[in-house]
Amino acid sequence: MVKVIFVLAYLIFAPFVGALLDGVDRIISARMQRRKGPKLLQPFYDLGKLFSKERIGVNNVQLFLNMSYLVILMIAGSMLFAGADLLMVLFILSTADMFLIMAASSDSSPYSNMGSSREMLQMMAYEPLTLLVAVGFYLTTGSFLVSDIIREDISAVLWMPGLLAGFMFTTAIKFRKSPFDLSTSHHAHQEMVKGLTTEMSGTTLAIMNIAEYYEMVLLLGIFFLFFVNSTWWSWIVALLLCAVIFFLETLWDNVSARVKWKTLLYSCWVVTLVAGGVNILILMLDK
Amino acid sequence: MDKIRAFTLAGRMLKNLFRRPATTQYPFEPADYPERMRGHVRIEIGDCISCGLCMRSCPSGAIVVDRKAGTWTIDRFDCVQCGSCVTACPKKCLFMEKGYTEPDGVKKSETFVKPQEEPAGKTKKTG
Amino acid sequence: MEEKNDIREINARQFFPAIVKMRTEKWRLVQICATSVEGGCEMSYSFCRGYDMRTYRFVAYGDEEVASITQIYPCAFLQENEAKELFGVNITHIKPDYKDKLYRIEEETPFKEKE
Amino acid sequence: MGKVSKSPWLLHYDASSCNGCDIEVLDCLTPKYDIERFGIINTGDPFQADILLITGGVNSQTERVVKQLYSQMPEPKVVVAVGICACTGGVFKECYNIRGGIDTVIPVDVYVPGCAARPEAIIDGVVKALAVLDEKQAVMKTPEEKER
Amino acid sequence: MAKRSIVPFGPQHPVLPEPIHLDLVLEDETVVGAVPSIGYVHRGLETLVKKKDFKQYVYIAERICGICSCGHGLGYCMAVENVMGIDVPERAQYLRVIWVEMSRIHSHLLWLGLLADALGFESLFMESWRVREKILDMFDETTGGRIIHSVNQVGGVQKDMDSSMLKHLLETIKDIERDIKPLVDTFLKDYTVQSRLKGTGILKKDDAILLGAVGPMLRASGVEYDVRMLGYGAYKNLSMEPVTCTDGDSYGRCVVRIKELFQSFDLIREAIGKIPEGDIHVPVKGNPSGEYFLRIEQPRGEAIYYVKGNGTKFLDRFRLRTPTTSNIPPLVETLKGCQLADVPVLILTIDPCISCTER
Amino acid sequence: MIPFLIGIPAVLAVVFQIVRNEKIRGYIVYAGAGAIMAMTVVFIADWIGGGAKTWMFYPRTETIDHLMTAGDIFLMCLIVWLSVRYKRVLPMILSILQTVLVLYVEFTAEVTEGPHMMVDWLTILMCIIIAFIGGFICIYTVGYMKGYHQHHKDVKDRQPFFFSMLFLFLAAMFGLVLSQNLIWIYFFWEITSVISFLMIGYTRAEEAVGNSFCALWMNLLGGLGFAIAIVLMALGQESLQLTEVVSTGALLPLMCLSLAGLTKSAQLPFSTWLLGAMVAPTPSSALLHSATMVKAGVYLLIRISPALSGNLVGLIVSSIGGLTFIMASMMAIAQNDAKKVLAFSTISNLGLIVACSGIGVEETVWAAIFLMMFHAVSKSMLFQSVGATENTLGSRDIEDMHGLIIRVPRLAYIMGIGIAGMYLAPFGMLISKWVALKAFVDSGNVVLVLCIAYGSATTMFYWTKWLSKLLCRHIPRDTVKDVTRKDEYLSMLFHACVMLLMCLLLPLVARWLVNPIVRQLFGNSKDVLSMSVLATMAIMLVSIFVVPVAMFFISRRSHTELVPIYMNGINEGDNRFFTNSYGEKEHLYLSNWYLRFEFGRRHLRIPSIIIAAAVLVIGICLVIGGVSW
Ligand code: NFV
Ligand code: SF4
Ligand code: SF4
Ligand code: SF4
Repeated sequence: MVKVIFVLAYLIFAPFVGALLDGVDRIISARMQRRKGPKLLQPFYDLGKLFSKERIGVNNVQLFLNMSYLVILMIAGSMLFAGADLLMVLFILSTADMFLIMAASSDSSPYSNMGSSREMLQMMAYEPLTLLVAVGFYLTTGSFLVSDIIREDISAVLWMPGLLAGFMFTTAIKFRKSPFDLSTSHHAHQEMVKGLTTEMSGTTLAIMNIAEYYEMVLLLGIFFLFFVNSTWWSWIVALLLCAVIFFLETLWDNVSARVKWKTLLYSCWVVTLVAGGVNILILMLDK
Repeated sequence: MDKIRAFTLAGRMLKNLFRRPATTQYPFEPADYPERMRGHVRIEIGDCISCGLCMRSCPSGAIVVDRKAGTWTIDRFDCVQCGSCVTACPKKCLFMEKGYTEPDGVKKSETFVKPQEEPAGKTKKTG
Repeated sequence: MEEKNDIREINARQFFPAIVKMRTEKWRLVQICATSVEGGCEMSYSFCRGYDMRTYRFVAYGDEEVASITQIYPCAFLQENEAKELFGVNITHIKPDYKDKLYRIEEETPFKEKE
Repeated sequence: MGKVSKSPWLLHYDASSCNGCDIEVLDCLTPKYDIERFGIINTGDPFQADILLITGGVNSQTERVVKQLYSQMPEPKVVVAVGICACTGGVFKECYNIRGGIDTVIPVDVYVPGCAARPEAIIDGVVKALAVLDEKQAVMKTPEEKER
Repeated sequence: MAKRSIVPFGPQHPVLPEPIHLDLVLEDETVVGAVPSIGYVHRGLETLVKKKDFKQYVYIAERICGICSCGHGLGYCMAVENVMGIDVPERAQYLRVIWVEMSRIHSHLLWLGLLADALGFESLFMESWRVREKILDMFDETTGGRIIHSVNQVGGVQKDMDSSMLKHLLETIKDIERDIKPLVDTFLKDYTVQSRLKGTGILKKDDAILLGAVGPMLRASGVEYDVRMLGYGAYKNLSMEPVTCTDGDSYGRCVVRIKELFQSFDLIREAIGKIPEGDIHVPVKGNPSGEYFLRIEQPRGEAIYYVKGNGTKFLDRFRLRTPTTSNIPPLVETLKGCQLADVPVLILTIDPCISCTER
Repeated sequence: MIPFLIGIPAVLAVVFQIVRNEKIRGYIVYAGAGAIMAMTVVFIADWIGGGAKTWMFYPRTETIDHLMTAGDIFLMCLIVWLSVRYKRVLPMILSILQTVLVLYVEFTAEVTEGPHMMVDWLTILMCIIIAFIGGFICIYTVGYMKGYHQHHKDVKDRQPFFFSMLFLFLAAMFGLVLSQNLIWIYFFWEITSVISFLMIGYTRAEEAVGNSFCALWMNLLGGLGFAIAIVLMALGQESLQLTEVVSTGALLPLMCLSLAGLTKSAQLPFSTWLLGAMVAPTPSSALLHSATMVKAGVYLLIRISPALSGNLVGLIVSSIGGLTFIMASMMAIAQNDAKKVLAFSTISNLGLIVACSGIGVEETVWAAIFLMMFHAVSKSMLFQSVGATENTLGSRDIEDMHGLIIRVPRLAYIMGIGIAGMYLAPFGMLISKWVALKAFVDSGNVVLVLCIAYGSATTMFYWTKWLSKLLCRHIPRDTVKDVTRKDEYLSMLFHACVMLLMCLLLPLVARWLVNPIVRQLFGNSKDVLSMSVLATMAIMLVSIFVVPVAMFFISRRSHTELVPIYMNGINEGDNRFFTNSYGEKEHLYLSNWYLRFEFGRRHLRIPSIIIAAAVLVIGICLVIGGVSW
């Protein structure tokens, strides 16, 4: 029953939470740049507008691929919130991303193809660490099941600080934050037009944005897992820490230039190896 | 060579977070402009002698002076606010003033008719 | 007031050797200027070394062929293409040759003296 | 306010401007004028744009580009001509390669005069454009409803 | 052998507000070939000398470009003055230097911002442009225009700066200097920025000379060449040394421009200290006859103005060779072998100004 | 029953040498393949009807033994002759050496007699793979070879030979998987080596000959390992039973057998041969690299895997497998030749399977078997579709497959299913990876965990880019006519259906086929896949099949205005051309990323070979030195 509530809550509220976070992010960024920034609800206005625009597209399949992306992401998220297998969630997550890539490369548009190539590269960069995170949870708690992980007596983060650091590092890719926002980027600072989203407009783009919100909440959910344990107050602490992490990502976005793909790939892999690998090794030796 | 650092801007960004934004309130509060601002050309039509020097000196041909009708017309959407006409006017009846021409959906020109007896008449014409 | 320009008039035959010499003496090509004159086009090639500037000049009459100097100074291609397109100077073997499509203007050779 | 006017996204194209208006357009994004206050994002992508900001007059090469960008924008869309060049061709209208203002190629909804157009004027122009945008959206909706 | 992608880059492109176009041949993300194209901003304003008299033409020359507008006005006026043999009053010369240096500051700050933007460093872009706003306000106050200043005229300048303005200017400069210190730190020392700039787009000294690079591009390759050293205008009374750097890469160009920024601050300070009282323009009589090639140092490098008069008030020929024209061939050279993500950055490191180039 | 399985293809092989008419040959192939499949079905039914117990056969087989000896000698002679003809020394030496060793054992050693053949669940699985996938490949070949020879006029038409080899290969494979006596296995093992050698050299082009010899010596090296294992077993344990090897668990013979397995399955220091084998006509690649040849190596390793658990040999095998997995998948990124990509991905996948069997616990073997099944089906399918595409397009460059979906949609769908099967959730590969990862973690092998983490990322990359290239709606420059023949489609469709069925029925397959195998190998039963995971699977299946379809129909309902794609405003209007710098039309071209300088074979091959070889050599030294683990 609780599960159902969680899943429903995720399905219903995730886009709202995501959009709100996006709004907060935009305001914080603006303030850091000494701008006034948009309104808090701006992401909602954006979505509203996108849905109200005329539907144009470069082909007929992009919309459906994007919708598949959205729905599969929703499934992945629901599984996470239903307490299912973490590894599976991550696998589905990458499957969802596949649809995004296919949507972007569904036409011979130079920029969106470039974006999709880069997106693939980014997937290659963050995949290892995400898998290792799941492994880390398995090693600390003895199960891939989210429902088991949250019932541990002590927070997983105590066992896997390296993985947390690594995960924060690579999630910048997923959050599309600055050093790693190669394939597309938020707001005004584009890399090569709009990367992946170059050919998306109106509804198609809105769907993609909503999917990103789902993904954002999903990722924050995984961060949440790091901190949560069987006590009730840990939930609050975890929520706060998730907020801190989100803030740190925003800060990071604002203090770094976008790197090139090689730097991205190598740094992510090295971080995976060092932070993730060592952490896993220690866990294996210890457990 | 200095050493390379990461997060060089972090301190400043965090500080900025608590500073007041540098943004003006513009459309909600009027902006203030400096004295010298070249905003738009104003004519003291009464002093104009319709010599046409301004018309000839205008690089973008925004001014039309009709000697016979005694009109002085400026196409606001053609004037580049260079001030050439102001310098050229022998009667010094042209002035560069603060404040720009409002954006509009149609291009407008303004015609000033030299007053015969009564004070400066002003008619607007769209074109 | 500035120092006087150093402009040397040469004829078309002396032109190429002069350019080659400039190259070997490591002069920097700074500009190529075409000016329409009576019956043709005056070409001025300016070079700099240090702060000195020297200009070679000759007049290409009518359809006279002018050899491109892109073999010697590859950076000349933009200005040569421009002279060709706007003035109708018959410059040959420019590399790369934009074939009068550098600016893609509608009017042909707008700078050329029209009879 | 309608839906579109709450989040108008810009597409900026330099048709053949002298950069003066360009940098003023960009300037609007920066802290002092920060048009993101109105939810404006400068997208580079016609597919996502609602307002086409054009600076500079039209010449033979940019004509097609302008038309194409315009055609790639989804309805409702408005065009704002920024700067005297974009309005009429300005000082360059007698040049052999200038056709004149933007309105010689695509319909313009708002003209922003000024050389260079001041950020304040650009903001005014955009605000004017928002009204037009809402109108266009309203028009766009009605026939649909009638069909139902 | 992998197939190579052939994609267009520009003209409509958000990295740069201007319509520059390149045909790029790519392998993965590596550029193996680039063909530049210009003409999207070509107006053909050189022919306008036939329609506007030489005094009017100043206003058109100023509108060649909105970034280096002040320099264009100056360059054109100086060329005409040289043809006509006019001696400009001292004070006017100092004022011109002050304005031109201000416009250099504005241009370089603008460039820094655009570079940051091309690097995807939004906050740095915003900060740079926020600082730049101060110099624009200063322009607004002293000349009446933020972008197009319309202060130069043949024979001098149109407007004077009184002492309160000069004082304000000094304060502003101090302000700017304080504000950009942390930004400069970021540009020169931040790891992510360095990873983008260091070692990309290397142009060797000999290549730079052969390909005709000018300005910061040339100086970053280790060639000491700054036309201001010729001592035109008031420069002959001011002390300055060309800024050079031997790296020859994007980072070097960034260093050179940043140093020039500080050099400009110093020049303005010095000029304000030395500025004499007196007239700001002399009357101009007669029409130009003769020709002259004039070099001045624009923010982007040496620009050459050619003026040929025939004794009427319409010039025979006006020609401008802008720094960007000269910098495009070296740009094409440095593009080969770089990454696609570097293309905007490399294009920016020459600080292109297409409207200047194409006129 | 068994003699038929081996016999029918063998006889057919002879028939092809006699029948020269193309038509008739085609029918014979159909009939033969059908017969083989039918036989297998009957055989399995018979076996299952008999209680699905492990059957042992032929305890005494004097005559056959002698025949095999003769066969061994014949093979040796053949190799020696060919080596002399093409002036290669290495194969000759290896061949003579191993034959002598085996003959030595046969004539001198005293071994306890035991059954020579055995049937259990693993055998059955292998038989199914060989019969059905192999059989359909044969059917496919009929159509393919016609097209092939139309394209490659320079290649001499030696189809009868080719078909003979195909069927002979099937025969040898049946023999191999059914045998239990090491000498018998060895005999079939050698046959497969030699036939693959002959098939690779089919075109007789210089490159082909070179590559075929490369394949030969590498496989012979494995054969030598096999021979040594036989000697060791005969002398040490006085037994030649494969089961004995497992049950005694002596390290040295295990090591030698593993070496044989590694070479056959083209693991790292030896993976060159598989890449070289790509010069052969596609059906032979399909056969060699999906259903048979390489599977022989994997089969052997799986057989002995219970003995590998937790010892040094297991460690070596799993390390090499892991290394191969990641290295090959990296190298695959830099390939644009479709067959090369398939080759690398084969190697890499086999690496994963090998790593799994090297760990040798229930879960990993479970995963290994699953991986093997999925790999067999989808690889065979991919090879076939690439072959068909090559015949249609005249190129097998992935770049040329740009927009295949609108040019040759049917092939594109088939290829797409194959690719999806290779890596997409929830297709089988992924679930196996899940199990493998879990098992690796349980076994505490951090290196393997890292390998799988990185390897799956790289795998994802090259498949995704291929898939997106296929599915791109790029308007091609020219239209092509699909020249794929019906029998080719039949085969590919069969594979596609099997693929989909396997995914849909995964839990059933697991329960009825894979679990029994594991149970038999390890002698106990344990459910590898828990119910919750299966439930997850179900959700995923629904998501992957239902969602896109549903979305497709939903999105169909909405009207979309089509506009030209964005090309900075200079699209010429038809999405293909843009205005270039010279003011002309230029064809837009988009290529995938190959990261040649980062993941190119040139950079990775030598280091990876050196590392793998070092691991192998050090491992062997340690084993010989008797270091206990
Ligand atoms: N190129 C150029 Fe300019 C400069 N500096 C001028 O001559 O910017 Ni628009
Ligand atoms: S300010 Fe300049 S453009 Fe405007 S009317 Fe006067 S001369 Fe003409
Ligand atoms: S120059 Fe002065 S006086 Fe002459 S027409 Fe113009 S405004 Fe009138
Ligand atoms: S209006 Fe003025 S500033 Fe704007 S582009 Fe035209 S000339 Fe430049």
